[in-house]
Amino acid sequence: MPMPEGRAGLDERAWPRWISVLGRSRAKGRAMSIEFCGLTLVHPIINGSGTFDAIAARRVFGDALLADFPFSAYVSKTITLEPRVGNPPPRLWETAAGLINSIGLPNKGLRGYLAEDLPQLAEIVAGAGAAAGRGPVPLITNVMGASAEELSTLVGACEERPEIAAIELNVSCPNVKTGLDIGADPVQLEQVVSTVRNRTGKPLIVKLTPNTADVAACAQAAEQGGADAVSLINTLRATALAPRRSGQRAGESDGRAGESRGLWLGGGSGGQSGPAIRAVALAQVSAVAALVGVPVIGMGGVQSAVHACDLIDVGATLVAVGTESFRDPAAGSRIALGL
Amino acid sequence: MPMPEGRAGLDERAWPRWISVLGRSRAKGRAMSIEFCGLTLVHPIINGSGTFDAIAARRVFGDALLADFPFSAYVSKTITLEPRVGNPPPRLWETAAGLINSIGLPNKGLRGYLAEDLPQLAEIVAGAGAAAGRGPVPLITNVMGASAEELSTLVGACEERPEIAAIELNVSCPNVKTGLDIGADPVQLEQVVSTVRNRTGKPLIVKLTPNTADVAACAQAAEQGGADAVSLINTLRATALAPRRSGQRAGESDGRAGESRGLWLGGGSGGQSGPAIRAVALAQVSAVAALVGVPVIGMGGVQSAVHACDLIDVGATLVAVGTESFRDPAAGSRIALGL
Amino acid sequence: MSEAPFGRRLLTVTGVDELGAYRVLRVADRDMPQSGWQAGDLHPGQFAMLTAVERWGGGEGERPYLPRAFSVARRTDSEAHFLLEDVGPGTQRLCELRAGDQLWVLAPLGRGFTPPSDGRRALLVGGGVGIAPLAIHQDTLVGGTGAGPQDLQAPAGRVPGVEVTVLLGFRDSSRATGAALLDRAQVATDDGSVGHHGLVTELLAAEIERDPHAIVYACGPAGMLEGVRALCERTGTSAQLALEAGMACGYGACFGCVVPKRGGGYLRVCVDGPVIDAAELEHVDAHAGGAGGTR
Amino acid sequence: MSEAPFGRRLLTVTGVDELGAYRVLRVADRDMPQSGWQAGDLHPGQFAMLTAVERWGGGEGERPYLPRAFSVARRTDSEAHFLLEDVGPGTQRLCELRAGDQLWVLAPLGRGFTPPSDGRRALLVGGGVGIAPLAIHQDTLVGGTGAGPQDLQAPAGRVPGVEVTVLLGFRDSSRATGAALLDRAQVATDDGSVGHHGLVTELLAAEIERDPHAIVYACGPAGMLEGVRALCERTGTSAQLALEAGMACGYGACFGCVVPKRGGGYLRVCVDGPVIDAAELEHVDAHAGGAGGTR
Ligand SMILES: Cc1cc2nc3c(=O)[nH]c(=O)nc-3n(C[C@H](O)[C@H](O)[C@H](O)COP(=O)(O)OP(=O)(O)OC[C@H]3O[C@@H](n4cnc5c(N)ncnc54)[C@H](O)[C@@H]3O)c2cc1C
Ligand SMILES: Cc1cc2nc3c(=O)[nH]c(=O)nc-3n(C[C@H](O)[C@H](O)[C@H](O)COP(=O)(O)OP(=O)(O)OC[C@H]3O[C@@H](n4cnc5c(N)ncnc54)[C@H](O)[C@@H]3O)c2cc1C
Ligand SMILES: Cc1cc2nc3c(=O)[nH]c(=O)nc-3n(C[C@H](O)[C@H](O)[C@H](O)COP(=O)(O)O)c2cc1C
Ligand SMILES: Cc1cc2nc3c(=O)[nH]c(=O)nc-3n(C[C@H](O)[C@H](O)[C@H](O)COP(=O)(O)O)c2cc1C
Ligand code: FES
Ligand code: FES
Repeated sequence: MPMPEGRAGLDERAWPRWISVLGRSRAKGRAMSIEFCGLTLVHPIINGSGTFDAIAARRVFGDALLADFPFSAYVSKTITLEPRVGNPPPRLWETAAGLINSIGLPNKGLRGYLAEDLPQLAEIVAGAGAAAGRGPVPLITNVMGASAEELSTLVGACEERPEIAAIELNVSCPNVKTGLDIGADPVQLEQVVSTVRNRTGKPLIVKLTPNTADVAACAQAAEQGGADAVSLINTLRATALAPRRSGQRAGESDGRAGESRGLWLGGGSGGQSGPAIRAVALAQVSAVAALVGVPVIGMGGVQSAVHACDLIDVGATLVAVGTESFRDPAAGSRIALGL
Repeated sequence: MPMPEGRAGLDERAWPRWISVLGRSRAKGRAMSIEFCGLTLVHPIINGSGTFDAIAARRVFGDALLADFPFSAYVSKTITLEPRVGNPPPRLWETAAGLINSIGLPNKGLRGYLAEDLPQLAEIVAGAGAAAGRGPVPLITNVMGASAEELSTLVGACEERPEIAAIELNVSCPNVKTGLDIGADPVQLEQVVSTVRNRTGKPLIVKLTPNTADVAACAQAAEQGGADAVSLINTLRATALAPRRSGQRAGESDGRAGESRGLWLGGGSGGQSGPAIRAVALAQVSAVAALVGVPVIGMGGVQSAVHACDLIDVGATLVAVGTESFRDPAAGSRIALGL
Repeated sequence: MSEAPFGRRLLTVTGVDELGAYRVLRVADRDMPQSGWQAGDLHPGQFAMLTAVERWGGGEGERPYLPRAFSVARRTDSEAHFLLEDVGPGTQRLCELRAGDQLWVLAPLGRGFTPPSDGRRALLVGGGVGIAPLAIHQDTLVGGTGAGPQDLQAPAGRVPGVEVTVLLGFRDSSRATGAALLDRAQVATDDGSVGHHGLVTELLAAEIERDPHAIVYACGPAGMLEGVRALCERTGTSAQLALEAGMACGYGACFGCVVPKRGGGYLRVCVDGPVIDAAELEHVDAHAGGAGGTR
Repeated sequence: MSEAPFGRRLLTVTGVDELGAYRVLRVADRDMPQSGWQAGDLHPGQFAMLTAVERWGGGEGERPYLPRAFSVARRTDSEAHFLLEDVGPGTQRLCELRAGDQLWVLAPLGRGFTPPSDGRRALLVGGGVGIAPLAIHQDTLVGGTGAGPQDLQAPAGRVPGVEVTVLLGFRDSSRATGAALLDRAQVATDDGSVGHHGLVTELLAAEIERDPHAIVYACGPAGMLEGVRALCERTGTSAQLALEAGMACGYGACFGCVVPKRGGGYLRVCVDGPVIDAAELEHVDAHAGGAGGTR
């Protein structure tokens, strides 16, 4: 579906409020700051769920992580009701300008998350805020459930924890066998969102699936269901085959057809991320921002401030960085500083 | 949706028949040949619709094109009932490992195609076949209509022309304002296909849209509607913004947010093709081949024999080359020879 | 006009010379036809699609990926020359090439200039890298006795007694250095650092005044071409414009390189052009502009 | 074990030396801690994520894109050394680096070896590029008097009187040349061209027979590591295995680098390893194998 003209940053008034703030503040050399669903963020760059384990990073980098925390809000990896060990390896495949992952949402489950991870995350975001002479970096918990009931339980439990500033619903993870993908059907999606909406007063973000016919319709459904914001794009469904000879390079093979070859990823198929999906992300974010009134978190292949600005110019309020953090753990700060 | 194991070329018996032929024939140094919907093709590489204008190429390259015709069957660009001039420029944007196009299906319309283009194409495929001491290279005409009625008229007209060996229905072009995308809804798709099915005895190929929640379900619908084959993937919906300063390089900008910037493509949004979509194509072709019984034409980012074999190994019978032909007009032969 | 062989040819760079703000890329090529006006000849204004064999299809920002279009600027009996301006990742990569490096070349492509009929004067008007096709046009018209290197064989195309006037416009002096590519060029610069201080179209207006029957051959930035087109429309002077457009294929396959045609519809610059009769265009829009491909 | 500074560091290549089938990449680095066993030290077995600044993130086949993981093979007071085997686009690119080229380095990462307690003997068992972490392990245990270069300062970690035995297995003689990286190594080759004709695990079995209380430190191809693991399980010998896995980040962010844990679940090689106690594994599977990342 082509984009209505007059959108995509063509229209001054269409820009998110903070940009003018940013403009002024840069002039005055002050730090920018953004309102997002009642939260105040110091810049528009956050992490994509599941792409930055702050607990592991704290162990690896120590206090240096807190001193230079790269994100203005921190999004947890996806939490499910029951613990998951994740998919068997291999879980990664490098593609043309990108990455396919088939991680399988490993997590300790709701109970384990609340008991073990949340306190540590709370300490990290508090430390990161303190290092900058501010309050804690807002902590967003991402949850996924196969049904409205599961999601309600998850959201209800998060509602009770003051450490959690906002909740993101993952209705879109392509590489887990949840059977039907609720996020792909607007009708189902609206029902689910409105059900869980009643379980929390915290800002509710719906992370849409890109693997759908009309992502804007899904975004509208989420909004009608009561979402305070939407985020996109998640990874595109993708897969890879095992290389023919180990060590053999792409393009190098004489490519004999019909050799018996298996799927590379332990999980069978996975999700494509990185630069390869950037233009698809820009189109989906643009289509969604043109249709919904709630703020949009844009992501997909962002590597630089230019890419972040593209998403902002088509209507995103915040921009999330995922795969680029694997190449450069400080990518978030680098991009925020470039704005 | 992850792929059922036991598929994806793991199972000897799952390979298309021609591969064993190919295996044998290579040993004996004979040319391979493939049965496809009753047509006999000399190798499995054809062109993607709209990516090789044989009439223009004949003018540019002369008889050399016939002597080394790169494809074992030739697919026309999409023909519509009425003539179309296509989208205003710019129509192209180069992306990370790929291309976005917003061409807008320029064509002379059914009458103009049958009267002016078809005879020239027929002469070219005959010449190409003759140069190899064979009959004409099978000519496949790709048609698109906004409704079952339009498609029926188009298919009916093609049915009457003996030069046309097979018909491909484009129910998936993302960068034209056809309103609803019939290809994305299995129910609608099955109705449309079964309607036009009655209008022709020629092999009917349905080119699926990749911009859908469940491409395998769409493929199944096409099969139930009476399709003799399915082809995928078409381009992924994508867009781009005009560069900030002309001549400015990607990644080079300091990326000031909020500068007023328009969409780059004259058509607003477009379709992503090339290496960037290769892994998505592999997943979709794999999912479709696992579910349908009819032959599958796989395409998306194919640049080498390795990439073609990947698609064949997950169940494709033929492989189409699109964007790579822009980089190398003889890409089709190069890839076929590498098999 | 000559047909291109089907498929890219793998050629070797013989050298890259600096020419002010530009580079001259020299490629060893004995197979491309010599320039001239006959069917089998290389017509001035025809172009090539170039791809570096190494480091193309990736890099920071993952570009360049597609081949890039360049006019043949000069044809010697052993080399083809291209004039490059570094405006982005593709031209930057090509400017980095060194003697011995390899290049994929698809050429010659497109429709070139047609020679002036019955001894009419040829007014060659160009700007920026747009001077490239004018250089080989001059070589061909006058028999290569101009600024061409010594081994430039007298082309088949020599038009006896044709009078050629060259008018070139540049932004500044470092670009004006490019004028050396042609013989006896009158130069205009935007900043007045070299020659006439102002637009080349001002020089053109004077020349047309003097000789209304002259034929104009122009290549340059969109603004300049539109100026030339408008001027020639007013004065009824016939003009052949060498256009540019963002291209993916260069041989008519992608339908990406279009410019609006007078009276509606579009022309493919790669096969209907790049040289298009000014009368076929209502205006030259920003995207059909001179140096800078898709600009 | 030392923490890594947050963020990649931009370092300069001082040289790339040939070592049979391998290359030794030397990088100027005064900031990385010296090797030893204290909290702030670089522990033998820790690794770095490397990215070439130029020509990374594209190229034919558009790879490499992600950084690549390499054990620190040696730490001098001014340089960090890495042992490279060209097995694909990333290692190929790194092998092409020359003195003066720049590199992004994220290091030190992961958990390294722990020293042998109460004077027990250290059996260092390696194969292929898996010998890299064993080299710095030996340097550290014996105080760098081994095969290390002259400027190798005596590391803090010297374990007085520790006995170190080195057993290395290679496919052929050009790879066996790599054994020079360590001191007094017994070598086995698959083709018998150098040293023992057979598997290094055969040499290991003999050593364990002689001294059942020795501690095994192993790094190499999956097959070899599994052989070592199975052998040590039978003989009740304690073993520390340095594993590999395809990695995207190297610091625990992507959860991509897992190996199955004994009793279920997975370990992240980059943060729970790369050095993992053999007792924690049921088996070393093909993807956790020595030289060759994701192989
Ligand atoms: C027939 C013809 C003949 C030509 N002859 C010459 C010649 O002789 N000498 C010469 O120097 N040039 C010539 N050109 C122009 C040349 O082809 C372009 O300058 C070149 O393609 C630029 O590529 P680039 O990668 O260097 O820069 P790009 O960035 O690709 O191109 C620069 C312009 O392209 C646009 N652009 C930026 N990013 C993108 C993107 N991602 N996708 C699409 N467009 C983008 C912007 O407008 C930018 O200003 C000719 C062009 C044509 C069509
Ligand atoms: C902790 C650790 C320490 C290491 N230390 C060293 C060392 O000291 N020296 C050394 O030489 N190596 C070392 N390695 C291995 C090294 O990281 C790999 O050899 C390197 O990553 C290979 O990258 P490549 O691009 O050269 O080849 P790749 O092709 O990326 O890797 C080769 C293997 O990866 C798989 N593969 C092929 N294509 C892909 C793809 N598209 N996506 C994902 N996997 C693919 C295949 O199994 C292939 O055989 C270490 C690895 C780890 C985890
Ligand atoms: C390794 C990996 C793990 C991910 N895990 C999650 C997850 O747990 N939950 C989720 O909602 N998205 C997850 N994502 C999707 C990212 O949050 C993001 O939407 C996507 O990667 C696109 O952004 P990018 O191109 O910048 O990576 C994951 C992505 C990657 C690469
Ligand atoms: C410039 C361009 C024009 C296209 N035109 C058509 C078309 O007219 N009809 C159609 O069905 N597909 C069209 N396609 C889609 C291709 O046939 C193919 O499905 C897609 O490009 C993926 O293959 P590739 O990555 O090899 O290019 C077009 C693609 C490109 C790049
Ligand atoms: S460049 Fe492809 S049609 Fe002209
Ligand atoms: S490499 Fe990313 S978690 Fe280990």
